[in-house]
Amino acid sequence: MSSHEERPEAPDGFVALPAPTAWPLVLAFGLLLIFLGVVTSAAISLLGLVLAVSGGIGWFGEVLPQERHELISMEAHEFAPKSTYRAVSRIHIDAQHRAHLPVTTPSVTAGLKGGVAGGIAMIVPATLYGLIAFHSFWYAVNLLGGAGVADWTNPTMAQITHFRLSALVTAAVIHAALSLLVGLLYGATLPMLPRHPILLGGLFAPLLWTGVLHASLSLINPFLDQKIHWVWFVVSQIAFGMVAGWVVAKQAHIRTQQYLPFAARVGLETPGLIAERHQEGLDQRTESGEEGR
Amino acid sequence: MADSTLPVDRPMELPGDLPGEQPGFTWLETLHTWVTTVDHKKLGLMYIGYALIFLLVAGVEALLMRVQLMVANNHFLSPEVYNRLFTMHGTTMVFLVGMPFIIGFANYLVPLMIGARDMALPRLNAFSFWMTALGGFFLYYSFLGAVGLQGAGSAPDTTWWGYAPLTERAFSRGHTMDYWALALVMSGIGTIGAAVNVIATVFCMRCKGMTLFRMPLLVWLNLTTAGLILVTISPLTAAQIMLLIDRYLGGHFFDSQAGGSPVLWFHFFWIFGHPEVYVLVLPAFAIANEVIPTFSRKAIFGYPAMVAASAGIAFISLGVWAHHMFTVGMSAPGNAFFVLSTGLVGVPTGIKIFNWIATMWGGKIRFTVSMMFAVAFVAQFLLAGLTGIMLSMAPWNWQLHDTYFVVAHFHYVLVGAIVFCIFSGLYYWFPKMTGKLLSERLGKWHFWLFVLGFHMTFDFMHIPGLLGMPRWIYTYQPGFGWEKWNILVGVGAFVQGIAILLFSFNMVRSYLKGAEAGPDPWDAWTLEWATSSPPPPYNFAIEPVVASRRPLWDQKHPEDPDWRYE
Amino acid sequence: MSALAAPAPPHAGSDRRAPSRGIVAMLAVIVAESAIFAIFVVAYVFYIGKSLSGPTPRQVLEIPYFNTVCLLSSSITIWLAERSLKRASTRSATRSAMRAFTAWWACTALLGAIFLAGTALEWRKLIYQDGLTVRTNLFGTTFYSLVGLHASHVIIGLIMLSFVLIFALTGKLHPQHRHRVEVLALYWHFVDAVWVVVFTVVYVIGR
Amino acid sequence: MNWRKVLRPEVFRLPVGLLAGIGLAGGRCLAQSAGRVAVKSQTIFAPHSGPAHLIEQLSYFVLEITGAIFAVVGGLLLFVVVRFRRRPTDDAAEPPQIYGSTQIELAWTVAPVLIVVVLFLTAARIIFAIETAPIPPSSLHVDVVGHQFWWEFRYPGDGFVTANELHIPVSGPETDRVSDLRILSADVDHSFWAPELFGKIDTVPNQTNRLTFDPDAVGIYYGQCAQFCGTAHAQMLLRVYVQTPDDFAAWVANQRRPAVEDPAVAAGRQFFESQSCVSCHTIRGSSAHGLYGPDLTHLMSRDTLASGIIPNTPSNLKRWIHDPQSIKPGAKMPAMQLGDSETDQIVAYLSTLK
Ligand code: HEA
Ligand code: HEA
Ligand code: HEC
Ligand code: CUA
Ligand SMILES: [Cu+2]
Repeated sequence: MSSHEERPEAPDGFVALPAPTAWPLVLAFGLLLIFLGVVTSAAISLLGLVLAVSGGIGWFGEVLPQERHELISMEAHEFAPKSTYRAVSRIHIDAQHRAHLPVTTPSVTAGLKGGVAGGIAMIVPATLYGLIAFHSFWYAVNLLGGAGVADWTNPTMAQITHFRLSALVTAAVIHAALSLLVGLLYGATLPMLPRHPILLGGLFAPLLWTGVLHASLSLINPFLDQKIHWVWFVVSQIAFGMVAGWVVAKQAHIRTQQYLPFAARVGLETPGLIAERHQEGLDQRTESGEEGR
Repeated sequence: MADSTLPVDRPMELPGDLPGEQPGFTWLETLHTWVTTVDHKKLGLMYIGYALIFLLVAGVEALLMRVQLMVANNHFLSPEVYNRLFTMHGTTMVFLVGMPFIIGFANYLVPLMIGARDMALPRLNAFSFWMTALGGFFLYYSFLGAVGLQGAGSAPDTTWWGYAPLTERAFSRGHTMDYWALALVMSGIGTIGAAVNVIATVFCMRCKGMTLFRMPLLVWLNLTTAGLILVTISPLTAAQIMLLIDRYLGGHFFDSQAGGSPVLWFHFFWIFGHPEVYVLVLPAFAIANEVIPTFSRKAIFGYPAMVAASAGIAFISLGVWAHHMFTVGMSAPGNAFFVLSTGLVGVPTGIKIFNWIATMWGGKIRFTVSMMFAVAFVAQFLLAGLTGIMLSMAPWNWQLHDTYFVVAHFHYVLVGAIVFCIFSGLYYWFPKMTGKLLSERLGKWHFWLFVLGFHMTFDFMHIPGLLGMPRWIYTYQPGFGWEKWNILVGVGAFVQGIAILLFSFNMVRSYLKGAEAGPDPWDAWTLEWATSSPPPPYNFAIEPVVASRRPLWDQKHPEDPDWRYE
Repeated sequence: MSALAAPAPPHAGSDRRAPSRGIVAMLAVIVAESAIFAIFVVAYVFYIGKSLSGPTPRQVLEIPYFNTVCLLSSSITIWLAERSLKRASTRSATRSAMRAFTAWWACTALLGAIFLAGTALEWRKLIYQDGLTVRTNLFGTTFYSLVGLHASHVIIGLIMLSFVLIFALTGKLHPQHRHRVEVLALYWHFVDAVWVVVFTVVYVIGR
Repeated sequence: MNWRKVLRPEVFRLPVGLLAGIGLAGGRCLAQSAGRVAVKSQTIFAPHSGPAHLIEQLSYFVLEITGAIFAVVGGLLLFVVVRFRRRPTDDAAEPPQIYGSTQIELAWTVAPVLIVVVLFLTAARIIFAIETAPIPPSSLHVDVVGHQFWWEFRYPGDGFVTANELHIPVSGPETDRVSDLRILSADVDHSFWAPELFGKIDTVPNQTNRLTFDPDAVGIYYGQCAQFCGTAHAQMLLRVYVQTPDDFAAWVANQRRPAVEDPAVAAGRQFFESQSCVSCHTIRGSSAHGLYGPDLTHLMSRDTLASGIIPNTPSNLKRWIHDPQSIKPGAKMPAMQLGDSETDQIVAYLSTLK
């Protein structure tokens, strides 16, 4: 590595270190005086310029044609670090497991898939409600996507039941973002939850969520809060949860990848540094494969 | 550069041993070794010492302000003096205390932690220090040298934001703003130099086996910070140059008379100003990242996530600056965008807090003073972050902006997080730097007094903010219910002052007659503990080779080394 | 005690070649410089067409084609110079390769100087003929600042280039100094690249 | 008024909000006690207009959410610190080493994102509701101009100018009158703010900002400049007088009249007009047309002098004219070096400008 490449060879018992020098200070002081001259008088700036130039030239002299080093005497001692802690305890999950919490997990994509499926499923009861109660396909979309805001503060019934592009876009963005996030969260927490993931995620979580929304929707989106039919809302939420849970549960679980180095897991590959490390990572994988599991 | 093949045509000096640390040397020679040094450890110590001095100076400025605000309609300070005090206090604390502290720690620790003998560019390192240091003295010279609006002797007095057009010639005659701008350009050059150096060191000087993902988190965070500095301090420097062009050459960048836009300055300042606060806080996180695992006796939880979160914070922080400008009159979509981006900064920050808690979880926590400061930091930073979230809700910000609620928020981070981490780091590495342990008994007094003072000052400071007390006011009328809180706040500031005095005493006393530290007093795991305290000029006689993130752990527990699992 | 004896785990990490610290540092400097330029460019763009009084860019600016060609081709000549130096360090024909280096390097410096002279002439015209100064209007302020910032970088580059040229002419420069020359060349490429941005903003978009 | 129709009156409460208690309940009690004990109040927790109400609701919502986060995370931290501290009974082994867990980390990444999204949706709705609220034709238009250390209020519809004390009509269910202000600056940045009526909005040179609100209760509301603007920034106070429609109409009628001409103080008037006062001040109907200082045409209709610093009494007026800097250091009005009797004459004249 460069750190030893650059140093000139030093005789035994010595080490070559960069030699101390005052030139950087002279340069800095020169710049200070230049600046000070700007607020006081040009003469000071001139002095500063002289100092700065000589500082710069002096600095050049330090590094040209080669960096100046000084020799420092060095005593080499072996150092054997010791700890007062004599042993390391382990978490006992099973005999060969040391440090990686859940052993298997639904993959991240499983959660996302669940979220997507749930999000699509949820559209059905929501739209159904609009169709049944108001004979409109767009009612639910418009409620979510912007009625009650700014120039659309008090839409008429006709307006809410008819297509409006901005509302569709807003609603789609909100709905997609929330579905994906909830799916992700769901996928991530599933392995940590006790049994009955579908019951928990499909029934209990939606009820909790609806409760929270019921309490806070008047502020988040008061118009939606006024117009919403809570039974249908709960039904939609449960539809989301059931479908998402079902999809996530259907996905194959994969083993935790904790033991791979970060770079390997992310799949970072850039020439030079990484290539070799990747190689090394592969070695270690087989290595810990034998040792750890 | 690898001119290894070049023959050594220059004889090497043979001073042999260290002047200044030998009994036979005069103080002048000692001074000479410090002034001409290019050693990263000496420079690191100089940065830290310099920051400590300015902490006292700016702290005294804060105390004077608090005395003035203790009662309504006070006449202790004139408005001119008060305005200079808060401007100098803010500027000093950010540029001459916070920055030197973090750069000092980076300078001292990064080479040691990656097993190098020095920084990559030792002479640039010295130059950067002197630029920062002289920039600070230049700023303070304005107290004597600047002829301001009110006659002789005057310092910058337009807040550390320096909002245009108040800083233009038309409204700030005299030279105070020139001192301010030039001083910040100077120390800015120093800071950028230091950042360049950290980056080059990390990329080029790592010892054998020290891959990027085996670097201690402290090194990672300082690398991130250095990268952030490059794109953060530079805009400030650019904006200051524009201001100087306006003031000296008659330009119109921020001159509203000629169609110039003050809002441009607001943007430029906050494009610097917001990431700057993360420049300050990331190295503070870095300290906690070393202290918390050591005293919990556990590896850091989620190392890759911590790295990613730091990068995430640095990245997102570049896109949130206008949350300081919600009241400037941005469009509704603009405001909404900055609400969202600001909120998202909370996510990687949250990851860090959760990971620290998870690191402590299941550990055997040793409450040394260093660890106490680190734990207090986590708690306080949590609260401070949450008040940040409140401020980021644009409509609420229209009420809270420029009140003492904001002042309370940012002191909660700047003092409650950064200063606490710096104390934590000083208790942790003082033994390495000097070879002496700091007294734990005095340290506990220091800790509890400082916690008490901190909470008295900055908890209660939120309340006058909610009651409508704006910042930057040297006086106020009675009857708004602010008085009682201001008394508490003022008393708290003095308690902090006493705690800091105690700390200074602790440092001096422990340096003179503290207990010997030995190379590894905390039973820690990173490379700096693998050499004597203080380390020799060459750091390591034999250049280390590492196989994992915790090389000393591997040695201490050969039956269960990390390299098997990483 | 002063050093950690090497532990001996398997695969302790192979000995990589670390990147040159000069190059890394220069890249970092370039990032910082880019940020400075970015701010000046933003200010320029923000104020396009906002001046309260004349002259406007359209009235007074002429597109400096010749200048631009000179500066951009200096990037090529400096690359050729670098290549010669590299050859000098590997080939037996060191003497002639060094001579080629000196020639290309001198070319680069010359082209840079021509560019600078061109800018000086442009400014002279603007100041004395069109009466445009920093004080005139927003255009003047932003124009001189941005172009001047770039020119100051060219000046610094030229000073460094001439140092190397002097060393080369006096025979003090050896192929082993290649890596330092590379660092300087990197800076010069950056100055050229910035000109592309400045050119686009000032003479294409801004006109 | 539209936003009142938008919002439901009941303030919702999450059960967890209780946990936020310390900050939140504390804050509210404080706000109330301050309101009760103090003569005047400038708190953000006593809203008296549509936007101010909306902001207050948002603030409680955010306080509850952040309070809940604080309770959970802070509780966790407390638990960990107590539960996992080293005890004398511990064995001499290092605890089990845990390097991380992607699942857990994923979970605590996504959950905050969700919270942020919810907060964002709420804030965004309120931003749009306040910033893009329609301005009904019946609105009152006023131009607010920030000056170094005082406020100028121009009523373009009625053609008069006043200073430091803004008068507007109340907007109740019967009288729907929104105040629509244009916010301008004459020199540097200031920030216009009366917390009980509206959030602050900066006055920025070369930029026109807009502020609309509907005050819902009659009274005097306090505020002050919130952006540092120079030496006397701390003394750049302001007041908003929200009046019944009748009171407001009477006030407007008075302001529209040119200055009172009282022959009893003709000497004072003449002296005033001979001084350089006229280059900075305007008194409509006299030869004073200065625009640098406050309009003095109806000086006596104001309760305070020098932007809310001192009550408008003859003795204060005399002190002010004698030496403004001793009352408001940094104010842009110089001490005019007048003799005692000359000052008295001017004060006598100004005192007639009802
Ligand atoms: C080190 C310094 C530091 C840090 C780290 C922060 C962090 C944050 N700050 Fe702060 N801030 C300052 C220093 C800092 N700030 C300073 C100096 C000023 C004023 C300058 C001046 O005016 O002079 C300021 C001003 C300031 C303002 C402008 C106020 C105003 O003038 O009107 C705002 C507004 O949005 C803000 C917001 C935030 C946010 C959202 C964070 C976030 O990064 C906080 C993130 C942390 C958390 C949120 C807590 C932990 C997270 C969790 C437990 C996860 C769950 C949480 C959620 C889902 C929300 N800050
Ligand atoms: C790292 C940054 C940092 C730190 C550590 C501090 C620390 C403190 N700050 Fe500072 N502050 C800022 C950064 C910081 N501040 C910034 C950026 C601003 C904005 C400026 C602006 O608006 O332009 C600001 C503004 C600011 C204000 C607002 C002024 C105004 O707007 O009117 C106040 C008011 O109380 C204040 C107080 C304090 C106090 C009491 C401390 C205390 O924690 C200080 C404790 C230290 C000491 C007390 C000194 C040590 C003790 C001695 C030297 C011994 C002597 C003591 C005794 C005899 C008791 N600060
Ligand atoms: C250089 C300009 C200038 C001159 C000359 C001047 N004033 Fe003023 N005057 C001001 C300014 C500016 C203010 C606002 C001060 C503040 O509140 O910060 C002011 C405020 C006042 C006020 C208080 C107005 C209010 O509504 O609170 C009075 C009364 C007044 N001036 C009277 C006078 C008289 C009488 C004279 C002449 C003897 C005079 N001024 C000369 C600039 C001037
Ligand atoms: Cu006007 Cu502060
Ligand atoms: Cu910020």
